[in-house]
Amino acid sequence: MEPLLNIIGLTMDFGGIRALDSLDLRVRHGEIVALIGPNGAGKTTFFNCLTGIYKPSAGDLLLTPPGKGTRRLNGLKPNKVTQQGLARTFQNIRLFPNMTVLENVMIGRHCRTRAKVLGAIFRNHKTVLEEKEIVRLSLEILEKIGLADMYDEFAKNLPYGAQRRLEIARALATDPFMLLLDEPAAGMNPQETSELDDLITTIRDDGLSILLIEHDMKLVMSLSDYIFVLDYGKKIAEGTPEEIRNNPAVIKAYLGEDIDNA
Amino acid sequence: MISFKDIQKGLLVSLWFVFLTFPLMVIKVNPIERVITWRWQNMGWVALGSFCYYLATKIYKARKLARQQQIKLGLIKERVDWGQRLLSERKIYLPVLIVVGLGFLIFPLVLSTYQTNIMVTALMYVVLGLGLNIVVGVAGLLDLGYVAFYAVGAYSYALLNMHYGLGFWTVLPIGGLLAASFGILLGFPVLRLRGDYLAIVTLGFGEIIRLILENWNSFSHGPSGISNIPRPGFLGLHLSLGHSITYMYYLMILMVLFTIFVVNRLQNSRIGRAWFALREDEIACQAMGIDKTRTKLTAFALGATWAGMVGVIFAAKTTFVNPASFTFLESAIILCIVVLGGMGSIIGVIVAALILILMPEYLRAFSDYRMLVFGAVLVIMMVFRPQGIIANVRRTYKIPDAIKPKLSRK
Amino acid sequence: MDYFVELFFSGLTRGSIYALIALGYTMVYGIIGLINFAHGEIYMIGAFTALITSTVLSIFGFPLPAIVILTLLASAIWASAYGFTVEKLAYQPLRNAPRLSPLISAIGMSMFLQNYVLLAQTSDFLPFPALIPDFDFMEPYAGFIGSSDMVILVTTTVVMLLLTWLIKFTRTGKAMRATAQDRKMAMLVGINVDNIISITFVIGSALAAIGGLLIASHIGQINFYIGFIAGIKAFTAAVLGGIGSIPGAVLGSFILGLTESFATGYVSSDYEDVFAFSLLVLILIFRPAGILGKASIEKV
Amino acid sequence: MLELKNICTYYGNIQALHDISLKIEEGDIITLIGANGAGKSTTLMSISGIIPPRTGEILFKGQPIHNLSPDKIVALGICQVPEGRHIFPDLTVAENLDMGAFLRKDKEQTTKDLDYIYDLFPILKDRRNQPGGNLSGGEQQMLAISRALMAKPQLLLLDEPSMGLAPLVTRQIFDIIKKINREHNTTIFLVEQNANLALKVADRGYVLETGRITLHDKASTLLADEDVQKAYLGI
Amino acid sequence: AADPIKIGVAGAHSGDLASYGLPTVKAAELVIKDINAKGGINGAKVELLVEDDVCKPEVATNTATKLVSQKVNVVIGHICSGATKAALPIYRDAGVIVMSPSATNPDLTQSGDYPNFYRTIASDDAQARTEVDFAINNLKVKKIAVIHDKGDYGKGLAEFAKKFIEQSGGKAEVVLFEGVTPGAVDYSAVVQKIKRSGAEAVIFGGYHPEASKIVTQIRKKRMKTTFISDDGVKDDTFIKVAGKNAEGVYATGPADVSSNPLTKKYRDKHQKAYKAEPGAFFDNAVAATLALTNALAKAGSTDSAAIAKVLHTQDVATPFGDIRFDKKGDAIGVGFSMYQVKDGKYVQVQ
Ligand SMILES: Nc1ncnc2c1ncn2[C@@H]1O[C@H](COP(=O)(O)OP(=O)(O)OP(=O)(O)O)[C@@H](O)[C@H]1O
Ligand SMILES: Nc1ncnc2c1ncn2[C@@H]1O[C@H](COP(=O)(O)OP(=O)(O)OP(=O)(O)O)[C@@H](O)[C@H]1O
Ligand SMILES: [Mg+2]
Ligand SMILES: [Mg+2]
Repeated sequence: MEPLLNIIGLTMDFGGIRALDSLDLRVRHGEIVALIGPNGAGKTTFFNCLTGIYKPSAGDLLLTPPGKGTRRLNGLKPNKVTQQGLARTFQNIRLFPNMTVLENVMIGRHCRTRAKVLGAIFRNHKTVLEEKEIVRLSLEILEKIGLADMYDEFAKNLPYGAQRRLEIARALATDPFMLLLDEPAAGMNPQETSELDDLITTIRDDGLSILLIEHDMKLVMSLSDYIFVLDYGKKIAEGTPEEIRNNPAVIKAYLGEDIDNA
Repeated sequence: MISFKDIQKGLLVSLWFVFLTFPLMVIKVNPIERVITWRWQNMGWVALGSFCYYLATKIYKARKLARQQQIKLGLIKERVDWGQRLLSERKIYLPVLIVVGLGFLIFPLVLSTYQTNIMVTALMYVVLGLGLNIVVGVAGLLDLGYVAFYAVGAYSYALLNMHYGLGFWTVLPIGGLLAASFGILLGFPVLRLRGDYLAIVTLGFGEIIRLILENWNSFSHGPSGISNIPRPGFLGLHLSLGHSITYMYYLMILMVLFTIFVVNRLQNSRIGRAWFALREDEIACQAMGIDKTRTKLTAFALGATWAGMVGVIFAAKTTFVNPASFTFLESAIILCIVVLGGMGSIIGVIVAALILILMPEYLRAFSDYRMLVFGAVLVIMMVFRPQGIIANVRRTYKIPDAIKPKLSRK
Repeated sequence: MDYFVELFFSGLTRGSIYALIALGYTMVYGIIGLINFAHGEIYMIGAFTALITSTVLSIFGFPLPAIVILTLLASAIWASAYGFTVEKLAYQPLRNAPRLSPLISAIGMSMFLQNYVLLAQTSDFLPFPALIPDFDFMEPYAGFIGSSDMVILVTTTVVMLLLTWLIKFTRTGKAMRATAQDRKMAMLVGINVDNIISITFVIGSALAAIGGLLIASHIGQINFYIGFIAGIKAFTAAVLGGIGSIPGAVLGSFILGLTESFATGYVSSDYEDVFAFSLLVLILIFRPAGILGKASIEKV
Repeated sequence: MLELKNICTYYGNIQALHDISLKIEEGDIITLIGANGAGKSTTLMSISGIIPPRTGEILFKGQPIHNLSPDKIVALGICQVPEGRHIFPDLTVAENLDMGAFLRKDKEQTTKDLDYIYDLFPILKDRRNQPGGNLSGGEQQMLAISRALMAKPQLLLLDEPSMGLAPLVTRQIFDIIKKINREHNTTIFLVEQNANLALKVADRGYVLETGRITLHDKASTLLADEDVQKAYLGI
Repeated sequence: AADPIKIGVAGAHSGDLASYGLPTVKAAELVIKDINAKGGINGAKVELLVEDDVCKPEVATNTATKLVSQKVNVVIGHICSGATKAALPIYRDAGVIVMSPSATNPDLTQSGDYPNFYRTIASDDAQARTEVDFAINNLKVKKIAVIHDKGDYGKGLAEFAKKFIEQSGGKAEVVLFEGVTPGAVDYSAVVQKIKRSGAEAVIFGGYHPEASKIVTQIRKKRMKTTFISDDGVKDDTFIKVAGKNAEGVYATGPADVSSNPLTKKYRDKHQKAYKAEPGAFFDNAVAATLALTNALAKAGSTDSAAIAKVLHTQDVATPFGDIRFDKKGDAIGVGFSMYQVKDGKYVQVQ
C-alpha cells in the first residue's frame, strides 16, 4: 500500500542556509511518527514546507489520502493543504486570542462548510442547519479534548497547557486524516504531559495518523511507532524507538549519554 | 486628592506649555510690513489652560486608582462597563431601545427641517461607518480610501441620471454593485499587502479616483461637478423641500435598519467568523483552511457596496456632486467613526457616527474653534477610551440543550 | 536631452523635499509602528517658527548669517518640543491600546495642530524670506538647478548619511532598533523605552523643522495647510521605499519626485498624482514591503 | 539579596498574585514551580518592573525597587530571560548579544565575555551575522540566555529556560546555570516546568498555586514530598 | 419695533479656504453695523446669521437648510461655486434670494436654473475674455500656455481662455494646457514644460498661492515669459508673497475702485477694526451687502419678488460704482480690467 505521506528529496534553502537537505520520509496510515533532532535541525521548517507556508526549493510532497489517488502538495496554498486533510499546530502558539474557545474550534470547521454571503444574510434553512452542526461538532471536539467547560473563555485567557490543547482541538475540527503536532508538550509539566500522551493515543485510535515533533523523549518514546531523526537538515537515522534510543549517531547529536534525566 | 507636589508639577507643565506655545501664540509677525504684534495675554491663557488640564487628568487618575483600591478592599462593587451593561441586560436595553426608536421615528415631526437634514447626514455616516466597519473593524483591513467607493456611488447616480435619465431607485443597487466591482478590482492586487501598506495603497486609490474625477472633464465635468441631480421621487409626486427631507429621513432610517440587519447577520455567520479570525492571525487562518484572498475580497467588496449605495443617496440629497466632497479627510472621518465606536461593534459605530457628525454641526456657534475642538475630542476620546465607546461585544452561540449540563463549570 | 536633465533635477529637488519629511515619518513608524499623521503638522510648525524667528530677528537688525543660524536652531528646538509633547500627550498613553487607536489620535492631533496654527496665526499665505541666497557660482546652471535646490539636495544627503550612521552604529541607534522590535524585551535589557521613543520623536521633528525651513525658503510662502499635503506625499514616499528604512525613505522620495517630474514633463501634470500613486501600487504589488523593505518570510 | 514582601499584582482588574512573599539569599539557586497559569511568569515580571505590583514591597539588597522603572532595575543587576525568548528578530545574533551588554561600560571585559559565550554555544558563533528571528526555537533560547549572561547580572531570573530545547541542550543549559552560579557567584531565580530538573540544581524551592505560595522548603525536601511528586513531577 | 431682518452670511469660515470666506463676514458686519447704527432698514434691525460651509457642497446644503429654517430673508454667499450650486436649490425652493461676492461659475447665472441667484463679481467667461483679448491684442503674443489649478474656479476659467484663444482665428495658439496640483511642494517640472513649449505668455487660472509659486519658479529659471492671471491673483498678498518676482505680472480684476469713496470707507473701517488689510472679495462682499440691504429698504418688504424687482431695476451705490443686476443675475457694470504689477503695486493698464 502507498504510504499516506511520501516525501522525496525535500530541500529547503534560506539564502545561504540549507535548512532541509534531500529529506526522504514516509508516514503510513494509523501510525504515530515522530520527528526529532537538535534545535535548528529543520523540523519546523519541514512542517512549513509540507503545509504550504514555505515553498520548498526542491523535492516532492506526495499525499495519498485513504481510498483516493496520490496527489502532489507542492505549490498548494496552506488552505488547500488543509482541505486535503492535513492539519497542524504551531510551535509558537497561534490561536485567535480574542475569540472564544468555541469560536476557535468553529473556525476549524470553516473549510468543511459552505455557507456564503447570501446564506448568511437570509439565513435559509440550510445555513441554519449547518451552523447548528458546526456548534455541535465543535463542542463534541472540545469535550474530547477536555476543554468543554471553558468553551466561553477567550483563548488568550487560557493557561498555557490549555492553549496547546485548544490548538489540537482546532486542528481536529478541520476533519483531517493526518495531524501535524509541533512540540505539543512544550511548556507543560510532567502531569500535563502524561495527559497529553493519552489524548494523542485516543486521537490515533480514532483513525488519524500523526506526525509529531517533540523534545520530550519520554513522550516520544512511549508514543511513536516510528522515528525520524534530523540534524542540520539531513536525516541521520530512522527506526523504531528502541533502535533510535540506541543509535550512536542520535545519542551523540541529540540525546546525550544519560537520557533518563531529561 | 491633589498634593502640593501635584501643584508643583502642574506649574512646571504649564511653564513648559508657555515655552512651547510662545512663538506661535505670543508673537504674530507681519513679514511684509515688518511689524511684530506681541500678545502677552495669550501666555496667561496657555498657562492657565495647561495647568487645569494637568490637574484634571491627575484627579481623573487619582479617582480611578482610588476606585481600584476600594474594589480591592471590597468596599464597593466593580462597576461593569456601561457600554457592555447597556447591551447585555435586557432590562436596560429594551426600554432604551424603545425610547430611542420612538425618538427617531417622530424626529422630523417635532424638529425643524434643518435638524432633520443634519440627521439625514448623520444617518448616512452611520451607514458608511457600518460599511467600513466590515472592512476595518471586523476583517481588520485598514482602508484609508473608503471614500473612493462613496464617490463611485455618487457619480454613478449623477452620470446615469444625466445621460440616461435613470431614477434614484434604479441606480441605488447599480451604484452598490459598481462600487463592489471597484472594490474587487482594487482588492485583487493589493489585498496581500500587510497592515499599513494596505492603508497607504487604499489611500492612494482614493486619491486616484478623486483625481480622475477632477481631471477627466468629458466624463465627469471635472471640478465644477454635476448639478441638478433629482432627489428621490415618491410615487411621482413633487415634494417641497421640507417634505423631501423628511422623506429622505425615513428612507435613511430604513437604510440604517437594513444595514444593521445585514451587518449583524454577516458578523454572526461563518463568513463573519472567518473575518474576525483573519484579523487575529492570518497564518493560523490559512492553516485552518480559510482562503485568505477570497475572504478579504468579500469583506472589501461588501464594505464598498454600502459606500456605493450611500454615495447614491448622497448625490440625491445634495443634488450636486463634485470631486471636492471625496477627499482623504472624508475617509479619515469615517475611519474615526469606526475606531471611536469600538472596532466591530455596531452600536458603537452608530453612536460614534452621531457624535462625530452632529458635533461639528452643533459646534457651529464656535465656528472658528470647531475643528480645533473636533481634533482635540478625537485625541481625548482615544486617550481615555482607547478601546472605543463600546468595545466589541462577544457573540453568543446557542448551545444544544443536550450538551448544556456537561458544560457547567466544574 | 536638456529637457530630460532639467526634469531630472526638478525631480531630485522634489524628491529631497519629500525625503526630509519622510525621514521623520519612517523613524516614528519604525519605532512605534504608528502612521504619525501629525508629522506633517510638525513640519508646518517648524516652518512657522522659522518665519516668526527670522522676521523678528531681521526687524531687530541681525545680519543674514546670524539670522539663518538662529532661525534654524529655533525652528528645530520648537518643532522638537512639539514633537515631544505630541508624543507624550497623544501617543504615550496609548502604548497598549488597540492598534488603530493611536492612528485616530494622530489624525485628531493633525487637525488640532492645523487649526491651532490657523487660529494663533492666520489662514493666509505668508511670504517666507529667502534665507538661502542665490550663490554666484550657481548662476550658470540656474536654468537647471537653483541654489536652494542644491542646498536642499545636499542637506538631504547629509542628513540621510548621519541618520543611517546614528541608527546603525550608535548606542542610541541600537536601542531604537531594539525598542522597535520588542518593546518589553528592550526594557529587560535596560533600555529606557520612553526616553528612546521621545528621542526618536525629537530627532524626527528636528528633521521636519529643517525641512520646513529649507522648503519654505525655497517656495517662498507658507500657510497652516502645507503640512498636510506634503505629509501625505512624504508618507507615500516612505512606504514606497520600505517604511522603517532610512535609506528607503530617501530612495522612495527620489523615485516619487522623479516620477512626478517626468510624468509632468512627458505626459501631463493633470495626472501627476495619479502616476505617483499608481507607481506606489505597482511597486507594492511586486515588492510588498517597499523597495528596500525586508520582505521577511514570517517565521512560524 | 532579593526579598518580596506581600506583593499583589494585577492584570487590569484581575489579580494574578496574592500576597507573595519570598526571599533569595546571595549565591543561591532558588526555583519556583507551579502549574500552568499559577503566576510564575507574573512574579518575574513584577520583579523586573514590567508589571509592577500594586501593593507590597520588593527589596533588592535592602533597597526598595518596586517603584523603579524596568531599565533602572536592570541597571541594579537584575536580568531576566523571559518566557518565549523575545529575541530581537531583525537584529543579528551578534547585535542581540550586544544589546544584552547595553548598560555595560567595560568594553574589554565585554569582548571577553562574548568569546566565552561563543565557546559555550558554538552554533551562535556560526550564526552571528544572521537575524535572530530566523533562528530555530532552540537556538533562540540559547541566544536569550546568552544575552542575559552578557549583562553580567548579579541576579538572573530565568523563565522556563528548557522549554523547547533538545535533551542534550537542556542538560547543557542546566550545567551552565550551575557553572555561573559557582564561578561568578550569580544568584539565580529559576522558574521551570521541568520541576524534576529544577529541584535537582536548586538549593531551595517555592511552590506556587493560583497566585499563592503554598509550600517552600529545601529543594531536596520538596523533591521527596509526596504531594509535590504527584502534582509536579508526574511520578 | 418691527421684526428684525435676517441676513445669512454663508461661506468657508474655517478650514483651508477660510481666507476666502472670512473677509465677506467682516464686510457684512461692517456694513450692517453702519445700517443698524442708523436705525436699521425701515425701522427693523438687521441681524446677521453667519454660517460656515467649509466650501463643501454637502455641508453647504446643511448650512442652507439651517438658514432657511431660521427664516432667513436674504443670503450673502456662498463663497465657492460648488457649494453655491449645492445650496441654491434649497434657497430656491424656499424663495430666498442669494447674492454671492465670489462664485464665478458661469452656469450659476447662465443656465437659468437659479433665478434667485445674483452676484457682484463677473463670471469666469468675462474674465477669460479680458485676459485673452489683452494677450492677443495688446501684448501680441502668439504662443500661449494655459495653466490652471484643477479647481472649480481656475479650471473653468482656463477652459474659457483656451476656447477663446482657439476662436481667435489663428492670431494665437494654445501651446500647452495643463493643471497643476495645488499645494504641491514644487512646480519646476511644469515650468520646464512651459519653457519647452516656447510659450511667450502664460495664462493662469487659479489663486495666488499657486500663481506666486509658479512665477517665482519661472523667474528663478531666468525665463522671460509673461504671466497673465485672474482675479484670484489680483490680490496684494500675491505681490507680497512673490516679492520682486511679481513685477510685470498681469492680472485681471474689477475696475480699479480704490478711489471710490465707498471702497475707501470700508477699507479704512476694516483697517481700523482689524489692523489688517481686508482680504479676498472684500469689496465684492461690501457691494453685495449694500445691494441687498438697499433692495430690502426700497422694496419695503422681505418678499423676494419685490426685492428682485429692485435689484433688477434700481441702481445702488457700491464700491464698484452704481450697479444693478441683469435678468440672469449678473451685476451690470462689474467688469474686468487688466492690471500689472509695477513697483510692488497693481496698476491698471490702458
Ligand atoms: N524564514 C527563515 N529564514 C531564514 N532561516 C530560517 C527561516 N526559518 C528557519 N530558518 C533556519 O532554518 C533552520 C531550521 O529551523 P527550524 O525552525 O526548522 O528548526 P527546528 O528543527 O524546528 O528547531 P527547534 O527544535 O529548535 O524548533 C534554523 O537554523 C533556522 O535558522
Ligand atoms: N497579559 C495578561 N492579561 C491578563 N491576564 C494575564 C495576562 N498574562 C497572564 N495572565 C493571567 O495571569 C495568570 C498567571 O499567569 P502567568 O503567565 O504568570 O503563569 P505561569 O505560572 O507563568 O504559567 P505558565 O507555566 O503557563 O508559563 C494566569 O491566570 C493568566 O491567565
Ligand atoms: Mg521548531
Ligand atoms: Mg509562565
